[in-house]
Amino acid sequence: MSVRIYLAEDILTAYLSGELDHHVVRTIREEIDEAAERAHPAVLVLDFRDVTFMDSSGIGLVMGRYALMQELGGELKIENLPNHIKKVMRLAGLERLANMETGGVRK
Amino acid sequence: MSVRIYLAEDILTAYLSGELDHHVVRTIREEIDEAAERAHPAVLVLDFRDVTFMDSSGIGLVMGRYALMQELGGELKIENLPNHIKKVMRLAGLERLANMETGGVRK
Amino acid sequence: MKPLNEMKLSFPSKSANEAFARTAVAAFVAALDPTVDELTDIKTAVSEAVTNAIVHGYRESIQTIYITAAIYPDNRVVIRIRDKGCGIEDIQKAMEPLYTTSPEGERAGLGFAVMQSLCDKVKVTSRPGKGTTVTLTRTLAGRNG
Amino acid sequence: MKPLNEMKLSFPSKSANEAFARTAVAAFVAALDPTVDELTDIKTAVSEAVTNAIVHGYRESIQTIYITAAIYPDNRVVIRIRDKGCGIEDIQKAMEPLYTTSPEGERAGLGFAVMQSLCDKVKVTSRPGKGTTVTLTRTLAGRNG
Ligand SMILES: Nc1ncnc2c1ncn2[C@@H]1O[C@H](COP(=O)(O)OP(=O)(O)O)[C@@H](O)[C@H]1O
Ligand SMILES: Nc1ncnc2c1ncn2[C@@H]1O[C@H](COP(=O)(O)OP(=O)(O)O)[C@@H](O)[C@H]1O
Repeated sequence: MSVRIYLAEDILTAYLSGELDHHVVRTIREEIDEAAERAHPAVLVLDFRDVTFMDSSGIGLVMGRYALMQELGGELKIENLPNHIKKVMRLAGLERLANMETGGVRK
Repeated sequence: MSVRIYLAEDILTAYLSGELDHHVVRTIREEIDEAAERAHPAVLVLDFRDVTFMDSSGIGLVMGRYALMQELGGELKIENLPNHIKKVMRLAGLERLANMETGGVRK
Repeated sequence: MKPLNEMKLSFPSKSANEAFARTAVAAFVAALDPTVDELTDIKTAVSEAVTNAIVHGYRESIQTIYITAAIYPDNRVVIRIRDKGCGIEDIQKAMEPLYTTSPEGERAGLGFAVMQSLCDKVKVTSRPGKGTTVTLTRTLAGRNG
Repeated sequence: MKPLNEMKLSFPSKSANEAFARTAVAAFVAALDPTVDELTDIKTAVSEAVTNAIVHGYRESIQTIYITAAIYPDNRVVIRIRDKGCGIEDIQKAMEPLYTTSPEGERAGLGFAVMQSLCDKVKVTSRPGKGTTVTLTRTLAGRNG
């Protein structure tokens, strides 16, 4: 698992890749938060394109970053959810955040 | 694991694919032998292109088909050995059959 | 019904073993020729239960997690994940979506909800101070289903 | 030296479990970030030892095979494959290349030769009537090696 983080204008994008479980979420969380707290971006994008596996630890990651961006006065977007990950987000009762799947979670 | 067997003129070709171990070798052996005994080909080709794993059970398969083709008065050829399989053939002390790697085992 | 095949696995409750555990179970189930979706569902459910044993059961101390898996003639797969950790006081409450005792660890409280969505049956037995056993049952339709 | 991580696995001696066993061991070793070649070597050696337990140890009757694997701080992987089968009378002879007691099964007599080529050390202990333990040791150079 790895995360690559890019800042372009005021958009911070975190490209996640590999298997997203409790073990790897810890370090990924720290890397993203450090970058976000430094940059204070208007938008934080979590890009799931290359995530090959995800359990509910990934949902915790999303919810935690959502809270962080609220605190920083910015916005969180979720992009490129593979089908198997949409399934976990949806099955886990996240229908109410269904706009994730079309690109954004707004405050 | 599977084997697809084609007869063209007097050449019988068995395309092996998947993981070649003791478990699958039993059925594969039967399928090849049945086709060979029916066709009495001049040449039996074992094509390893799509074999993703092989242990010494695969060597047993080769040696057994070699014996069979000797019996039938034909020839055995080994084709398209992936590197990991060359390694098992070579490591297992089959240097003396090294011409396998360039295409043929002659009687 | 007697299982056609079964396996037992044990390993220390290190978070690095979450990936190992779900991959090993998937490799065991692979003999049934499951679809990619079925295999992903099983891996995900196992990952939830193993993570719970590590995070909640053993509270990040390193002890042993036990897994058994069995395949039955009707294509049913039964997977048991067991810890000898702290146990659960109120199982019904623990299984409620969004309920978690580790919000600071950014647990979403959705582990059991995910297991229930992805399996046909999730059975939890637990004794406070003794440990917890989660039994996941899933019948595979397989490639012809 | 104490292992950094270890696992125990047991399963019935069905030939369908040869693939499961080598995949499970590979998943365990994967945490060391081995090269593809190293992983293939380990899978192949494990496959040989497990096949021997099934074919020779238990002579195709269905009993239990036990595997343990451990990872040490020096990147050493130690894998033990154990059966409670017929045992080996003369281990030295059994390990000679091309020696086999099952030519009718088209065994090539090269299982031990392959294990020895692919591992740093192969230790065999056996008691006739009691069973056989094969211990495979391989140190991984890994991606920086
Ligand atoms: N193996 C376990 N041992 C002890 N408590 C557990 C175990 N599994 C789950 N729990 C309890 O059940 C709660 C809900 O679990 P779950 O739905 O998986 O959500 P989460 O893991 O995100 O907290 C946990 O917060 C914990 O209190
Ligand atoms: N686990 C075992 N139990 C009993 N005998 C064994 C075991 N493993 C190996 N042997 C004996 O050692 C011989 C050589 O084994 P090996 O080199 O793997 O070749 P092969 O499996 O092709 O016969 C076997 O034919 C068998 O007689």
